[in-house]
Amino acid sequence: MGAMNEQALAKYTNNFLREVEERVEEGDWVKMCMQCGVCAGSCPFGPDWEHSPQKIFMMIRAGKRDEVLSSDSMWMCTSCYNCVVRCPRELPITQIMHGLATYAERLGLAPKMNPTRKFSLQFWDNCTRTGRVNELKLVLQVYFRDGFVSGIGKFWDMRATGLKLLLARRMNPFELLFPHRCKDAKGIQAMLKKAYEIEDRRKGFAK
Amino acid sequence: MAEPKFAAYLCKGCGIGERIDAARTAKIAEKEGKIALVRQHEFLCSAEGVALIGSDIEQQGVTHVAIAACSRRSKTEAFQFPNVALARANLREGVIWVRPDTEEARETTQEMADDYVRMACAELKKMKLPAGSPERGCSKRILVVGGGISGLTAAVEARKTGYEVVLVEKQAQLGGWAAKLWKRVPEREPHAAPVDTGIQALIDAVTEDAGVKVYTNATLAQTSGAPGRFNATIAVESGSTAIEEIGAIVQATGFSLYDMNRLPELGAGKSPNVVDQAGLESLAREAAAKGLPIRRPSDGGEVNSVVFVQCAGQRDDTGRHLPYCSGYCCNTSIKQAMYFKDANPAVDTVVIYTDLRVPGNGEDFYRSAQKKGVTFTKGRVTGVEPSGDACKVSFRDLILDEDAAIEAADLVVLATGQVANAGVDIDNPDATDANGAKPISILNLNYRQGKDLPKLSHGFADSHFICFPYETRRTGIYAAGPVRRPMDIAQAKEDATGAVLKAIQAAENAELGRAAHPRSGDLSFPMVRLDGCTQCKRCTVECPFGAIDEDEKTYPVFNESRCRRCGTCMGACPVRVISFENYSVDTVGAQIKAVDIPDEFSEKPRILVLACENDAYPALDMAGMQRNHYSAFVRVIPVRCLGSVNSIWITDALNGGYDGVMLMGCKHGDDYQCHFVTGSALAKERMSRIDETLKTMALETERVATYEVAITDIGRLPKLIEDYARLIEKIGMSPMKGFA
Amino acid sequence: MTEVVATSQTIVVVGGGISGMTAALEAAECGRQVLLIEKTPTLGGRTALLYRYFPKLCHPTCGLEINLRRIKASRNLRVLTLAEVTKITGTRGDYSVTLKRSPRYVNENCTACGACGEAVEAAIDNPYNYGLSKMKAAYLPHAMAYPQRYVLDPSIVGTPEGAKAKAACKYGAIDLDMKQETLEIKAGAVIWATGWQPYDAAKIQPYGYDRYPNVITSVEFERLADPHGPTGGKIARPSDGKEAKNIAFIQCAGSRDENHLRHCSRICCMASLKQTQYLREAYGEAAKSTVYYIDIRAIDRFEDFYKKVLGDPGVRFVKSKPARIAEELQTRDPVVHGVDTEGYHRYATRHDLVVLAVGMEPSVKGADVPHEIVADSSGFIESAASGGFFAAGCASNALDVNRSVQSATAGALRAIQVVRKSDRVEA
Amino acid sequence: MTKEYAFYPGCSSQLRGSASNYLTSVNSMCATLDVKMTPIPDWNCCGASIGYAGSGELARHVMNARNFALAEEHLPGQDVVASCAACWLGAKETKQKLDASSQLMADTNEALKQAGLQYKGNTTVRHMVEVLIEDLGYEKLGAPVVKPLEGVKFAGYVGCQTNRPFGIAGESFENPLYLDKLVETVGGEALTKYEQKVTCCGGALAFSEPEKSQAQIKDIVESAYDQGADMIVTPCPLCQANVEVYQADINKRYGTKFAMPVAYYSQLMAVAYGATPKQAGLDGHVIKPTKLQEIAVKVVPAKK
Repeated sequence: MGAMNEQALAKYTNNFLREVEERVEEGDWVKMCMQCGVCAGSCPFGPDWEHSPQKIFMMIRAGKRDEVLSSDSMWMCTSCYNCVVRCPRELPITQIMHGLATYAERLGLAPKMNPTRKFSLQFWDNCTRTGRVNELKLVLQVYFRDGFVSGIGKFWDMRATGLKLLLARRMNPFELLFPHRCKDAKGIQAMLKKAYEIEDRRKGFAK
Repeated sequence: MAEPKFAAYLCKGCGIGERIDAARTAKIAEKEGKIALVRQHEFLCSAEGVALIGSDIEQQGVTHVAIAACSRRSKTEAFQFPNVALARANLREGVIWVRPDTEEARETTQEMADDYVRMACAELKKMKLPAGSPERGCSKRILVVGGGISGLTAAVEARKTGYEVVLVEKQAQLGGWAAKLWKRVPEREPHAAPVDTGIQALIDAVTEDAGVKVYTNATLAQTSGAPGRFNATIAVESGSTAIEEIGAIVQATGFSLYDMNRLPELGAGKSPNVVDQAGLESLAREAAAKGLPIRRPSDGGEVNSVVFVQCAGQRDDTGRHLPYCSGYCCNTSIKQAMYFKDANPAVDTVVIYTDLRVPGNGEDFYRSAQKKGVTFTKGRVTGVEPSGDACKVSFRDLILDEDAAIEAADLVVLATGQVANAGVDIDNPDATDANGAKPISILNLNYRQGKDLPKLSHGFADSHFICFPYETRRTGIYAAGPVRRPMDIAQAKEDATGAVLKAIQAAENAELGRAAHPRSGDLSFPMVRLDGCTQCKRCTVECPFGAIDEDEKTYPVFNESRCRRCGTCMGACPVRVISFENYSVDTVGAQIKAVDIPDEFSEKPRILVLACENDAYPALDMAGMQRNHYSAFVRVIPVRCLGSVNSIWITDALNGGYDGVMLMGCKHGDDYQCHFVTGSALAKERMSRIDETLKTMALETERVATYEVAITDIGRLPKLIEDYARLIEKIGMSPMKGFA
Repeated sequence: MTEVVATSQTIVVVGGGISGMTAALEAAECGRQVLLIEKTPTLGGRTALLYRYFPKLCHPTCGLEINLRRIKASRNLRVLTLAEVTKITGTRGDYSVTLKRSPRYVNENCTACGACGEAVEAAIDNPYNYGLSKMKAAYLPHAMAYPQRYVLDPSIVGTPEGAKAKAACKYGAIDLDMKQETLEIKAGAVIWATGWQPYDAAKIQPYGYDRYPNVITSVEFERLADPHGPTGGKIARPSDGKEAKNIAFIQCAGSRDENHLRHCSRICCMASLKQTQYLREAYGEAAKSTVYYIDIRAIDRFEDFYKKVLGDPGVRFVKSKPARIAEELQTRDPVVHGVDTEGYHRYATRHDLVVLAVGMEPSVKGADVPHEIVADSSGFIESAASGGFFAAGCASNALDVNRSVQSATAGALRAIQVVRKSDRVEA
Repeated sequence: MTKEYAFYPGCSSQLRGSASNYLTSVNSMCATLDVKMTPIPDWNCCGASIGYAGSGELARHVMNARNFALAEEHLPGQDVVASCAACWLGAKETKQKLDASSQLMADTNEALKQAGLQYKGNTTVRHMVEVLIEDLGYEKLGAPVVKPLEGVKFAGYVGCQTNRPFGIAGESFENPLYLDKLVETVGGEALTKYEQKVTCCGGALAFSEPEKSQAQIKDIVESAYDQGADMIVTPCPLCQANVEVYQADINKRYGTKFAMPVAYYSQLMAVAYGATPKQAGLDGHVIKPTKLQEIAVKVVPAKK
């Protein structure tokens, strides 16, 4: 990647754009943006973003590789698809945002402390381990991800909610001991392993 | 024409019969109007009523008909009698519909009707049936000036319509700019890639056609005459000259590119790697000829990065460059970026723009370029600094809101604009064009008013009219293509095709001695009594269409087929020797005199309204249709244009005891709406001088008022009239009554 | 029964708007026989419903008056209103055109005295004000209507209202027994000038045209400013008639959008710039316009007008395609949400009224033209295999008035080229 | 006759899941409507949109493709019907991508082979609501109503993923009306002017950045109150959970007094069809849907 980094620093060349086209999900749509800004205005979390999608697309064209990939903006996406249905150029913006986040993660450029990043990884890990999401484990992981003490604290804050859910039988301690799982969890592991392998091959990641 | 026989018809329909004493009005037509045959009818526009008039014309040889009914704008189909002079008294929209139906209003309304009938009869007596101009041009050949894509298109289209063409081109070859392009922007779907210019096919069509006489290396040494009988003296570089008989002219002299050397801040002239769009086209053609990719001019090196700078020296507000947008450059840069992308997608092409202007399906072309990887950056370029074989392009990125730069561009293309080749500015012959060049005349017209087409703005010979884009101020000469307005090839071809139709029309009109737009088909034409002429030159100077030349003794020489029949000359003439058969100092003068002027104790002032027939009069009509009431003291006379108003009418009116005169014309100034360009402006100016006359007559200056009105002023006009009537009431009745 | 004389030298022009009138007149004034077909009861088309033209701010009816006078004076031009073309067969120089003619229920005796209009009480939506007002069911379309003849809305025919109209007419002009008729005529060439229609703004869901009364279209705004319009020229908003002094103009409402119209409609930018000046004219210093745009497309010397508007302190430009419009519950004020992309600034701006600069689509889409033609993906006509069928004005492309007239003039010449060929064959 | 579908309930709706009561009500509703929903044997998680950081592109599609393959194998010819918005979205997106790219299809099957499966590409993906509206229609849905939900005012909260980017055919993204129509079908009062119906609840950030998602939820609930709603109704388990569960925290954060019940359309229908509170999953709420409760316990004479 080093060489590519070097090149990409040359601003307003299309190197980074090409990199995105090759390696980011739906990345070849980025060049189609006409900077109307409808996505930026449609995002429910727009106010929290450092960069709006349309601006990120511009930054990609401008070759701002590190700024884009280390940005936490993409991680704000809640997959509400408002931008996608309104975009006059029909860009799959949600997928591109996820794609950029995923790519940043693979390159290790994603903001380490971003909570959604962590949750996203935990979620995937959680659901692929057995083939099904174990909501209780997931919740606990989330609370305890920053260590035991803060975990207890958060858990304490949420105890009321948790209790209500327990009473409503929508959260169940049994899940910790006898969780839901797919019978063929093994098969799932295997097929996913293969999937990663193929994708790495296709997107030309050095293994 | 046989002994004139007059007849008047009074319609009682649409409530006229109920609102006025028709018998009395009819008697007035007989006695005062001195009309032998006067008939009343319940429903004159009915088939039966029209037949009655027809039979009178047939049986009794009636030649002059006065119809007192609705407005001259209504029932025109019904009241159409070939070879009969027609005057109309507007008793409906002009009288009963603008007056309240009350007892107290009855008398004044009646007087209004009576006067309009008097006026119609008086006008009729002075009217002659126009016979059409005796000056009949016979040539119908079309002269096309300029052999670029516009001119060639004009020539081909004229031929397809069966007209002979003479084509004059300054250069040695035909083809103009289009011949210098490698490819052009597509006109049709898919708007995906550059296409062939098609110029060669046009050149062949013209050169292989015996019906087109082509002069290359040639210019116009002189153009004299008028539609149908132009004489074009063509000077060929070799020194020979030829004279061609011409019916009408299409001027398609195109544009020069704005000189990029005026843009050193954008690197122009500092490196061969900075080119304008024409420069890139020639690079593309050379490369294509060798079957190689486009190379870097400085060293023939590979081109990896190209930057297109939009609006280079355009949309400028410093006053140093072109203030306007040339419209075609965005699509052209997109096309040129595709030259690179289609050959090698690895080349970086960046278009830096502020507003990307690709209307219509250009949007598809834009999208297609993006698909090919052309990138677009909304930014303002601040500088281009060549260093070695590369150029640094600095700009403000308007989206990222920061200063940015492209460090090493191999090629920088400046999208400079179009400067019209429109000849000399006749209003300011010493002016230089946007490139600082002193233009030489293109048409070399021997017209009294100057050698070339009048320019509209920014040096383009465009029409000022939105609804009538071909109406220039020189009848029978039509500008087409970028000489008229910045435009691309597709528009130029369409424009040239339209211009040819207008040229053909002008030639055909000339043969029939008819007027061209806006009085299309009018057979009347200005006639001058030279024995009375004082050679004051007002008519020759003021004619908006440069129709009148001067002979060696500075007598006016009228060229009817250049004339639009507005009557501005008639209005200008201090000795009143110019008139039309059916519209003259007398036809209007007689109407003014015909009005019955009550004495000054009657408290019945009379206000003369001279209303432009194109806008003010229809507005008054529509006010009537909406039943918007106004004073019964006004007497309205429609005029062809306020420019045709001769001050004698005003002074006669005032001497005759009128208490005020309102002149209603169209808006003048930069956004003028006068259909005869300068008519309303001239009237305004003339009336500013009438104050003197008023003083000598010891009359208040308020007694003559000029108004700019629009056709939509249906609400405003009645108000203006009411206000003016009140003003007259305030300053009192005219002391001149009873002397005339 | 309508009598129409047409031969293979006749040029049939379809559409009585400015393009159709121009094409017909230019051909007729070249001495050609022309039949002008109009679907509605009057000539004038869409421009007759505009208050002013850009960039001169002159009045469309001014040019209409001239064109109507040319038509009245022309011996070669015949006008057929309330007529629609249902079929065109044949080729260059030899077409057969089938017309469907709807009844006007008023014959040529009509003097436009207005008695029927006074007698009738039934009212219908006024299409000449885009339904923003009502009009009597016996009506003269508008003050400039040509032919200057009343029309009875079919809804009152066969009702007591229809009878009232008939009774009120002294001149036997009202004929309630008129029937729809079908005519077949010959023609040498056909010019298709059916013009454009505003894109259905309700389809642009985020802008809530179908939900919020104070979100209107640019064509409706023209009527609001027009003295002949529903408010007599007062710029007042629909919800409460309050003077609208703070107006948002949203560009590309439907245009340049894969979800709606893929093309750029060309006129909308200039139309909005023009409309900001209506506001200026009406409210002076109090006028506040905000133009939300992607690119301002003020081409050639229209740039001068753009510069003039840029200099108007009452007009703001925001480079943004607004994301959505919300409505304040109490005031019913529209609130425009989006991001100014020049430097990324979010806004949520309240306005009195929002005017959507709606896109232009062909009134008759290529696929619906009753003849074999080539049209682009937007439905604009490019050409016809039969060779003697031409498009003019906005049936051929998204054009402003000036360019439409050029296109129509060119179309007239092409048609003449066809019929003069057929003279020859017949001569 | 009985309509049969391959059911893809999804993780949250499964037994003991956070939306288990949704499943309960769906089952009850389907029983009444004579719709047979057979769960896809050994179905797996769709990966959901939030899983992106770990999943990448292919793995996500493979997860969904596995369910398709299982459905093809065990429930041939039956549409795969998801009741969860996220599952439906994920599955439908995969379906589209695979249909569009033979490359992706091949890669996917190469991976599936590891689990001894193959996807032939015959699956059709539907949402429970599509089945109701398109296969049965409002009329059929209205027929079994024995306890019309008279006098209850519902704010129809559609949320994001049931609505965008695919949505229900014929509905607009900004103002879908089917939920209101469903409410009216079962005799309830639909607050059609409720303008938060497609606002995002911020589900994806509910755990990671609660303050952000709760700001969203506040608007959603507040405007339901403004409209005079008795409860919110939704088709999405994630929306339901977020909007209901966090009201207490929102009250803490903003000093509001929210206690707005949030029910599933399926619960409305079950109750209207005469289900017991338990059958309709009314016991699964943190904020009790009292009005539904009251109607559910009412005894009405059985329909003749």
